[in-house]
Amino acid sequence: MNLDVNLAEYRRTARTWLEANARADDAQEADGIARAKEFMARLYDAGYSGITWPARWGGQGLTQAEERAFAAESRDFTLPTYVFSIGLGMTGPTLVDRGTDAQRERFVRPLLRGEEIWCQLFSEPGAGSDVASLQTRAVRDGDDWVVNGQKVWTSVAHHADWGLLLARTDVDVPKHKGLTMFVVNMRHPGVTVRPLKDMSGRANFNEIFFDDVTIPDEHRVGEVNDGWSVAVTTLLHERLSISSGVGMGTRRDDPTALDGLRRLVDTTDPLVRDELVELHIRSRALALFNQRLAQETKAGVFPGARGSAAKLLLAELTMYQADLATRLAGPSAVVGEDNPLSQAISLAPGMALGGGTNEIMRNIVGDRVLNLPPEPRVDKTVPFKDLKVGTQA
Amino acid sequence: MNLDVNLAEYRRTARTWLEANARADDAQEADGIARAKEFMARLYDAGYSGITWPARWGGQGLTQAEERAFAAESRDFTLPTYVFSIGLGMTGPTLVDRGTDAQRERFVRPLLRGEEIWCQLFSEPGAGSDVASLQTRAVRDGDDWVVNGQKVWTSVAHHADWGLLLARTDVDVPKHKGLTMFVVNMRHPGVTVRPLKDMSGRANFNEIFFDDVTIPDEHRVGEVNDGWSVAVTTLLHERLSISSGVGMGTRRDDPTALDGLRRLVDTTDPLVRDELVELHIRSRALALFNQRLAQETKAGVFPGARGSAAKLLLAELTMYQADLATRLAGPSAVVGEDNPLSQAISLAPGMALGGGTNEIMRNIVGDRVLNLPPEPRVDKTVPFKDLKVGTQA
Amino acid sequence: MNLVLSPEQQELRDTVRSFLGTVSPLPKVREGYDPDVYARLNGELGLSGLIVPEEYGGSGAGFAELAVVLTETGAALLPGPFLATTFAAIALTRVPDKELLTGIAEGRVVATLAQPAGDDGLVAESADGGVAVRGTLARVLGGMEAGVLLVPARTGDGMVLVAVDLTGEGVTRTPLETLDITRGQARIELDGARGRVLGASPQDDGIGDRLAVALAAEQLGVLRASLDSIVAYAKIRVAFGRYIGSYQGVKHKLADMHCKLEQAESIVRFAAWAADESPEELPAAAALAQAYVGRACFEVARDHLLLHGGIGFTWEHDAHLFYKRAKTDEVLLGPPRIHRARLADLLEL
Amino acid sequence: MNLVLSPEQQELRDTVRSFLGTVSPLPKVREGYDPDVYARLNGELGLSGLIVPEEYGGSGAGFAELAVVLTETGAALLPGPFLATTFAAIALTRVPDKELLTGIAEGRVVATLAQPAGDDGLVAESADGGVAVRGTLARVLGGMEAGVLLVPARTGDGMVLVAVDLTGEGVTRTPLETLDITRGQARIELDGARGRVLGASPQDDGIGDRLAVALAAEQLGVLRASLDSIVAYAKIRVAFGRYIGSYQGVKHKLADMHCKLEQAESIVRFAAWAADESPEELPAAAALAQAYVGRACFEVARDHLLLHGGIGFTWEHDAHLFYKRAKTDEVLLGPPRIHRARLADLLEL
Repeated sequence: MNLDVNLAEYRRTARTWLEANARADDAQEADGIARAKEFMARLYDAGYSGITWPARWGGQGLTQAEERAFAAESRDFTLPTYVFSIGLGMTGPTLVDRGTDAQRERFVRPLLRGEEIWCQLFSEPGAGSDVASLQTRAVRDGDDWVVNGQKVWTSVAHHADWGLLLARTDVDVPKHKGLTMFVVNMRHPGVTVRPLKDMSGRANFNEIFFDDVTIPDEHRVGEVNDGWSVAVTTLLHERLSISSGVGMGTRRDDPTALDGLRRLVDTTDPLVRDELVELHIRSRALALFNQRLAQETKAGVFPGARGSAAKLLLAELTMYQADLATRLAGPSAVVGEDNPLSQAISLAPGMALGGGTNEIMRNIVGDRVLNLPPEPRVDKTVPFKDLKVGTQA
Repeated sequence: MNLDVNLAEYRRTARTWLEANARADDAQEADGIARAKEFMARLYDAGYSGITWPARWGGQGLTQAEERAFAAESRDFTLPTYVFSIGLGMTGPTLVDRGTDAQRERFVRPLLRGEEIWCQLFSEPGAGSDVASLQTRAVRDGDDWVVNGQKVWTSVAHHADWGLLLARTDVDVPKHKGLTMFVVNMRHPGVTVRPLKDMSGRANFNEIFFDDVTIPDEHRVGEVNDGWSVAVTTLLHERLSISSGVGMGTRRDDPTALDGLRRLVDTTDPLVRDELVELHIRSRALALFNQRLAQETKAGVFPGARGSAAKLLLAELTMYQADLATRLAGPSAVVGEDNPLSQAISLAPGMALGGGTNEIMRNIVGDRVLNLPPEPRVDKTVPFKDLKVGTQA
Repeated sequence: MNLVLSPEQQELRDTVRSFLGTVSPLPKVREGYDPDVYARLNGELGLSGLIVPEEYGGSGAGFAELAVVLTETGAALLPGPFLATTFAAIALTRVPDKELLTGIAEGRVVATLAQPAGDDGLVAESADGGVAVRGTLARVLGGMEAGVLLVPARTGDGMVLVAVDLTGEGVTRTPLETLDITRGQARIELDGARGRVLGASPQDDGIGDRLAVALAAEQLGVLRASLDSIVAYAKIRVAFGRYIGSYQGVKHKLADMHCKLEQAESIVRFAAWAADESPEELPAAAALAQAYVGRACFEVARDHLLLHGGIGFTWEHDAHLFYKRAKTDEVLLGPPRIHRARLADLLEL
Repeated sequence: MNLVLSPEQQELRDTVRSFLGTVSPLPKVREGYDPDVYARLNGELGLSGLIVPEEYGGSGAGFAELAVVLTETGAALLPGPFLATTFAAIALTRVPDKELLTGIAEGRVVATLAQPAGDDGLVAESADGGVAVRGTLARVLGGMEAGVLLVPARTGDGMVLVAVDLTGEGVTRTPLETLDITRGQARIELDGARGRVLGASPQDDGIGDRLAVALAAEQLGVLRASLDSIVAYAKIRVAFGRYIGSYQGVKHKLADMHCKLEQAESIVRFAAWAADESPEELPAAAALAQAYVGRACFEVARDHLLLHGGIGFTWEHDAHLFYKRAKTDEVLLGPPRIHRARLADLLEL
């Protein structure tokens, strides 16, 4: 009872702080780095960055309850925290869980205070769904490691000071057993960041090239060749940070959602009306599933792999909505400057391709929710150098 | 030119014969065995049974052209030849291709003349899609073989005199390498034929039990342990005989096809009209594909595995049609004596489950039409006795 | 909004599931309606009185609980008039009638509800203390088992809901051949059958919405049991040396079916909650429940049958029982498009 | 009915395919319209005159041949005004005009056809020997490249088809940003632009049906090329130590896509045959072609992109070019439901 009173008080204080410090014009845009850093410093100093992180490394040492309370209040504001999302959601928690004390001491507080920006360097052109087949090499050289290779799909890399890098350190053992995790200085010579345009023409991601980049051994995270277990920690945090966003409902201004679409199309046509009914049915079905997962989480039942079902459905719904909207709107959907329907159909595949394809999601649901027998695996025992990887005939 | 004249003449003669000998009330029913045998004898004596089969074994020794001409004329008649279809389409051609001269001498002419009825005994409860994993055993005993086991999905077995039986003769070699093909006397003691009711409540198939049934070695077809290659011959003939039926269009009295359905439902409702349009689109798409395959075949380009695409589409269309018809008709679709819509929805899955499931068809199209890489196989090298088969934990 | 079962509701679910697993396993389901099982269901578990208000001798539970129970009776393909009596009880709670509600709560009265469409309406005329009812009902759920039929009828004073005594004179009942062999329907001809007027029969009385929610709960059970059955089979059936559930062709389809289950369950919880707590959300929730769950249920039952392979096509296997119940339920309240049309209206499209 | 290509048609197909593979490979497609390629297409292959009657200097071929060619230009995502000029030629063969048809056949004239919907109609008034045309067209295919615009316009004597000189005065053309970066559209404002009346513009002149067939042939090509691309990739891309095409999750989807290709190809052949040989079957065949092939093309292009995985989402990869062409083509003649509505009417539903 007393706890609830404290929580309510916490919440009121948070709201007051947010009202005083969040700005109506804070967009989640990359060019506002100075504003973002300045805001993050104030957020940290007010005690709202790293709420559940250990106090010893610069966090607040509070509970999920406070974190949820702050998150709930934040929803009414647009906070300029996008460039910190990889650090806060993935690389930071990984360092807290698996880093050395020296690494925690060096990296965690600047990360929470927004002084340093982080990115994550796992995926490669030849290793997407199958991250563990990556080919970027790190070779020991005295007290250092020398890295060569290419990473891809890296968000915020063009602003990043540090990256969490997974690299291959042994090719004579099976693929999962020859990986090591490092912290790499993104300002180091030999690191080239190149914007990667997606099919909509925008560059929301980057490619990173490593050309004889040196990393001191003290920036290794976890044991040599134990990088996969560290990566699993990171991916777990990634999944949690994505799934906590699931269920927040569609953006109110989404032109392909029912409320936007009904204003664009001819609802006197019974066939159009029925298509909109179908859109309503599918949207509600997923929204209610997400709400149920959220209620269960609140009640202490964690979604686990069922979150992959929600991700799969969201990917399918996104594609279906954009397709339906363009079909209903007809020729006007595909011409015109910054046409929101053209943008929607150009971006829709991204939901299925980021964070695991639909096929990977179906595997996860089949294997881990329904406990179906696994496929025969051909890649778990072969030394990496003998394994087929990437693209080859 | 002269050939065409001869063919036209052949066709006219055939038609005259059919008009004189086929009866309007000839239903394809099993209880008309006497009539069926009597008709078949006349058909044979007139030279229209086994048109392309070698004259030496009792066939007519003519070409595909005459066979197609007769088939084209026959379409306007209902011939009582159903109980002979397995013999004519599958087991007979197998004996012609792979039997000994003694076997051909003994079996082919009575088969063509309708004096003996044949069935095919491959599938088992534990071996459906994966026929080669069958468990019925044939054990050598002097000049004989002794058979024990169970077969299933056997058409016309309750009328059959002879069966083409695939049985396991060696469990110490991989599954494909320990099978042998036999001709089994269906009247032999120890052969039990039990009707198998399908989900519509009708018994169109049988289960066959073999309990110490003796087969003389002279009734073995092909070498010992080479039965799989004989079975491949049979299955090839099965596919040809099924695919020649594909493309004949839907039955005119099908209550779930557009012409039947439009009389049953409320076509003033625009949504109902659009559902019927969808039905038309899907039906026409498949019908035109089948017609194209038929035209290509006529031009000498054989469909091969593309026929599996047509079979897959037919299975899906059949299920879709029955589902749609019952949805449109509403509550009246599922009650009433011999309700054709109830029958349609009860029989619809049969098209997907007979002659290879939809999954098997997709594998065939993927492997043999698109030449995609095969799945890793775990069953090709293991001795049969060590292989997982049927249903087990 | 509450989409999660309380501990009490989970206990109710477990109790009903275990009870039905014992007294009404699938081999018994094939034998059809067993009045003894029905009596125990009402006696030992008190299910017939679940949503009957306490003042009428029931438990006064809500739709959240009813949905839990119907999901289990659906999963078990329970034969007999449980759903029919539930439909009747839903109608009776809208025009409270002490005698019938109490009879249902006590398990004495087996009832059913008919909603004749269009011109098939019945006519009721005053006759010694009650009404004499005339007309024909082409298809009545549980029509052979029920003792009382609730049905709207026309009188001189407009439409009323009447309770017709099906055991008395002037009643001809003919059992119908049904696709679903586990639950019957009957044709009922009334020629001066004795009835009693329960009250006016308003057009929008919320009864239809509640029937839709109740049916969706049953459909959720049929869907879940179908999926459970094929998932279990995929773990023991071998083809080409591997369990069929290890093939992506099967695995991915089962994953999609699981996605339908998750969404169907969420919708049923929401609709049941709306029936209990949020009358203004109920109409759209009920239409959504039928539009989504009815379709998902048939699709999953269909695919579960197909994925069984040849054995799923046999009469002996149970797959067709689920498939036929799913199809029958999908059209029970009318052609499914009526639910979509209702949604279009409610969304003001 | 003829659904199989003749040896001559196969040769035509191979010639066009090989020509486009050399002069207009995908890296070049990204650069957009190249008048030199267009000139060679018309000069060396004579494609612009393909369906122009011989008396006007063309090859006098039928839709069967046109469909073969458009399938190849579709598969190659050929940029520029080939489809637009084909549309114009189709209209011109219905109101034969020697000058324009000859110009198109000789490759001198690049034309396009617009069919304004509803109230967006144009007005033509007599003016020194021709007409002056006024009005605005929101989206004209190939509007920047064409020198002549064919469009229905209203005169005092009713609707006529006019040919507007787009290079003269009174014409304002604005290139539009298009989803499909390989082929442009333009907004065209006409303020007294010079035009010439070609003839009356009857409502049911068969032009719309022929446009639908021509577009479906292009869509068939986009579909086929998309499928070819992902099938090839599935044979070389590895995940978890296996080629992705060996997974049923991919293989079965590709098999379904192949089924769509087989049906789409059959329908296009049928519709082209109907355009040549069976006018009474053409309307339903044309509506079927758009209703089936338009949808199938987008679905296959979509799935081919998705199955490429992350690389399919990049600007550098070609997958999105096919995806965007497929979507653009699907709505080119209007919202796809108009084809279904037409079918409903033709089937007398």
